[in-house]
Amino acid sequence: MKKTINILLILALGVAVFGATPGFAQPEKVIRIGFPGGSGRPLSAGGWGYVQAKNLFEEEFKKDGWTIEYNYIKTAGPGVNEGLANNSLDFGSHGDLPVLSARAGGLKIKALAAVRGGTSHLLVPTNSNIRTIKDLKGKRVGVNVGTWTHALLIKVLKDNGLTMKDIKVINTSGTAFETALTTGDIDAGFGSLSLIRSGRAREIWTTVGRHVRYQNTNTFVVREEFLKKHPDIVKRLLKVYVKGLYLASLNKNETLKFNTRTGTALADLVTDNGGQSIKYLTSPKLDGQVTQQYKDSLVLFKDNGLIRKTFDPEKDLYERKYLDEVLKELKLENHWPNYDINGNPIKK
Amino acid sequence: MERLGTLEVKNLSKKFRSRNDELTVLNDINLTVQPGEFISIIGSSGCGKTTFLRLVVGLEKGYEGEILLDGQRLNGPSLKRGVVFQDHRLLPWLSIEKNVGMGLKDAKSDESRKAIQEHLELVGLKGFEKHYPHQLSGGMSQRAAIARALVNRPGILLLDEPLGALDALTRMYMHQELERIWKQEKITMIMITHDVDEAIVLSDKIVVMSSRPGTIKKIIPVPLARPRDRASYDFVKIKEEVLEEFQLHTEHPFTYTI
Amino acid sequence: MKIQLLKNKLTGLIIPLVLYVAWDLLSRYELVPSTLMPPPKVLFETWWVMQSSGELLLNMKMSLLRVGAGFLVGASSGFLLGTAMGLWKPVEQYLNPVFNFFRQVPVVAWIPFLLLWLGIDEWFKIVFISCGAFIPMTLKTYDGIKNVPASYLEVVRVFEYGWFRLLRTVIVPSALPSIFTGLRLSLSEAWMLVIGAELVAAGEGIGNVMVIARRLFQTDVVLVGVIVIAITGFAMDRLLGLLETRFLGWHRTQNAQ
Amino acid sequence: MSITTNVATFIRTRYHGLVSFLALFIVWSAVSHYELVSAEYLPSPPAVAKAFVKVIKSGQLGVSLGSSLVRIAEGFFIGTTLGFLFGVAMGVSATAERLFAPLFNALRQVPIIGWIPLIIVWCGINEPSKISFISIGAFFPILLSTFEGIRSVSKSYLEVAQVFEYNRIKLLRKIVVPGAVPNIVSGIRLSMGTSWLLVVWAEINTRSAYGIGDLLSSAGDGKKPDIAFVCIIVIGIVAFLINELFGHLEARLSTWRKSYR
Repeated sequence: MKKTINILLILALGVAVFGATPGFAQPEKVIRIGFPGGSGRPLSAGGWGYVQAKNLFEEEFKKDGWTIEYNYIKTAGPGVNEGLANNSLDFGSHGDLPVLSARAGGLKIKALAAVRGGTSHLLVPTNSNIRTIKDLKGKRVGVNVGTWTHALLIKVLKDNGLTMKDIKVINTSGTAFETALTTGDIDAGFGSLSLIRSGRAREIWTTVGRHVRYQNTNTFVVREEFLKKHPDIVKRLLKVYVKGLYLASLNKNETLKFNTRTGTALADLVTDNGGQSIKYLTSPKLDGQVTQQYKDSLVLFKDNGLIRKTFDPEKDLYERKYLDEVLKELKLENHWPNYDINGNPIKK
Repeated sequence: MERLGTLEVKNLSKKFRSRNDELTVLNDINLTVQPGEFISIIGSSGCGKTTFLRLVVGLEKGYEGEILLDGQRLNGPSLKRGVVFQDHRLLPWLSIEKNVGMGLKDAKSDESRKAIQEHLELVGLKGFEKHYPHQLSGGMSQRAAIARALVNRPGILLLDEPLGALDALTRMYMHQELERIWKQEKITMIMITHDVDEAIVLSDKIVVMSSRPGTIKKIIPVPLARPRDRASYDFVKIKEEVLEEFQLHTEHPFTYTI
Repeated sequence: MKIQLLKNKLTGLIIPLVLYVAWDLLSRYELVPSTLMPPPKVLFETWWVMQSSGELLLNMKMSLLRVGAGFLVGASSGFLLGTAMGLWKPVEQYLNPVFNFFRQVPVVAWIPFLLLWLGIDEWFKIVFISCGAFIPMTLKTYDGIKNVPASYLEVVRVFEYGWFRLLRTVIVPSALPSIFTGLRLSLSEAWMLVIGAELVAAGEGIGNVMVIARRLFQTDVVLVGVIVIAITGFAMDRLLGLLETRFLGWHRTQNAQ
Repeated sequence: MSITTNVATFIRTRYHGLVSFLALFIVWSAVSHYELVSAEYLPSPPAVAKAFVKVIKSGQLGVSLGSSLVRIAEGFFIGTTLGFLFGVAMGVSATAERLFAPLFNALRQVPIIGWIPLIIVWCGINEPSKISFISIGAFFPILLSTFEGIRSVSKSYLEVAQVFEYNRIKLLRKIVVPGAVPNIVSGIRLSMGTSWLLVVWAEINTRSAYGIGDLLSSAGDGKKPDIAFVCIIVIGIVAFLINELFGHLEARLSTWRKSYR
């Protein structure tokens, strides 16, 4: 009996030592960047796609031993927040609701730059009799809670005199959303063009061609602790990033081509963003378009109970110092104009 | 209701079959018990006395020969035979009153209520109607079990070492009680026991069994006046006679359980 | 004697108290990010806001309704199958192996199929909870009936009972302690699974409140949710425990002896 | 005994069960053959068999199962070690019991799944969160069974030891822990069963690259019901094996107890 116990103990110890080490080891000299992402996509959309495809970060940091880790978090923006909160991510690039709710919830992050131009489409099953947003009343709407489309739904409903209380919210995400829409478990929800192209859904509303306030305005954020510890790394990273955006802005076609690697068809990318200027899409500036939209969003979110404490983004969120320095060093201060709340360039 | 209670056992044999073996437990038992008689069956452990009792109760099936109760062949258990087991087997979730009433068809009728009350009085448990078995001592539980066995007025009461689990003093007290009940109810009783004294104190006849296979070695009558005096010369003489049976016929003298 | 008892009780409060103070200090001075571990004061406030807005009650009601339905369906069908297998040999012979096989598969593994077959609505949740509640109930009922002491059955055979009376006076009461254990296990399983079901596929309910709070980065709400489900689970178990003492007084005292 | 007689005995003793399984299989085959339920909802037996071969050949099953088992081993080890230590401490020392019992009793009330959202917030969705989750699940059964096991060691044995003037360590080693072993082993069995269930929960709720729960849920999402079915069967078999294995261990380590009784 004693022997059996001894053997068991040794076995257990062995397994634990062998297994536990890789699980908990905290890597050093790794820059971990998190993106909302579905099924392990290799690339992000927009200017980010260009930076990633050209391995700009990797090349910059190779010489001093830093590695880059891109994480596509399946639980989207809220998942990125969790990663930042428990120190498994250093940077994130996610939408208005996740960034603002994180900051409102006390997550110590700073916004370094803007990432613009996210689009979405309000879909219903092909044979549905829902034609307009007003028809959504009492219907079951799939919502990826905590992401920017959640916020978008609130805005769209508000425009039509409805609130979230008028619909039945079903928390669904990613592939689960597509399945639920096709099986009829939900009556509507925000999704991508691919569902329409495969004939499984019909669009009743889209952000394309609409006022920019309906589009997703992401921010590129960094954990405050990381910023304090490695301000130089943050600045270098931002510099490479801005350089990448500059290159992307010079070549719209190449950028779009890189973006198809996310799994989205070129035609869909053109439909979604083709109508917008590449300069707007790549501008990192935390200008009036961003700040005014975020200010409005904060009020909206507070009213809808998505955040419970409001705050001043100018003081608590934006960190413009690095971007300004980088733009100056790269002599790109005037490459991108400042945009106003309507997405129009402000002439100096 | 008239009580009969004549038990006739003729050429009774019982075999147990296991996969490969056949074991004869009882062989050629012949016994007649008259109404109102008190019979003890005594024998070393494993002699088949419990099997015999279970056959008479009807809990054991399949035998050769005949067991007749008032001339009728036995077929399964019946209310005509009461039984008291060594462990009292009172149901722990029923009050004493309800336990005693278990054998009655309609325990709620006035008639039944009366019968239960009478029998509780008979065994000296008046006032314990609402108690639960776990609140009773061993002797009291066994008395409740006797009341339960008697309440439907069976013709014959079978007792399987009913006092085996009690301490010596309680047991002697229960001997008096059992005798009193037997006299009062005028019922045939067949008791299995290990205890020679107990058998002589209570019985009209003592059936001595030998083991493997169980057969009746001898039937010893006890023609003593009641109540019996354990110290009397006649008592001791009968005791010696019973013990002699064991001495002579047991292959392993050290397995006595007297 | 009394002082000693009081002292013993107070010792039990030391660690929770130390933890509480440590928690309060750590979160107040931001040694542990309050985003991960909000200070107790915040939790009380959050609880109060959720309580007074009716949000908590509404969602608890939904979860409890689901547990009620799932538990009712699961436990009663478990009781029936357990009874059938315990009483009838053929049922036992044919169904017990199949039951034993299926009970090995954790209910959670069926989620993808249940979602596929039943959608993400109430049906899924109730069936899911029922499946979970069904298993311990079947097992314990079956056990209880199988373990009715043979000695009691013999007593009753002498009394020539019909099957109904047999069931009522001997089998059911004797199996009752085991059946009660089954009920308690089944209820705690149901309570766990309702949270699980609400985490997987939302609608209203306390599990859903936690999912949404998690996604909106409201850790305090998540923590309040954890505490509330713990207290509710505890309360439900105690309630069944009270019922048990009431109905099975004989069993308790007998065992205590 | 020869193999044929073994098989014959097996069939004779399990006859009824085999009939039921056969019946179930026939119903399943018939339903999918006549497409009473679409293959999307209920894959046919041959499809499941094919999927089985496919996931084995591609190594998907092996890798998934392996990852899950490593996770279990880690979480199980952490949980049971802590549970055992606290259990011994609380069993041996009344002070330790008074100190910790109220805390653990309170924590125990949280249904294990209720920890998921909190653990995700605390530890993210990677390995640490899965392992913490399994550890919590494995902790309580061992804690309770060790504690109860030690408490059930009869006072009379302790008196025997007192007569022999054993010191504390010797008392623990010779009397208390061996006396508690059967309880502890049944606790381990319970913990192990729970761990297996929890790894599937954890993987379904947090999703990682590998793991049997991940394979299951991605097959479920991706409309590959045949692979999902394979996963369910494998999960069931592993649960069964764990139960049997630890059941044997429990029986072996408790023999003295039975014969003693």
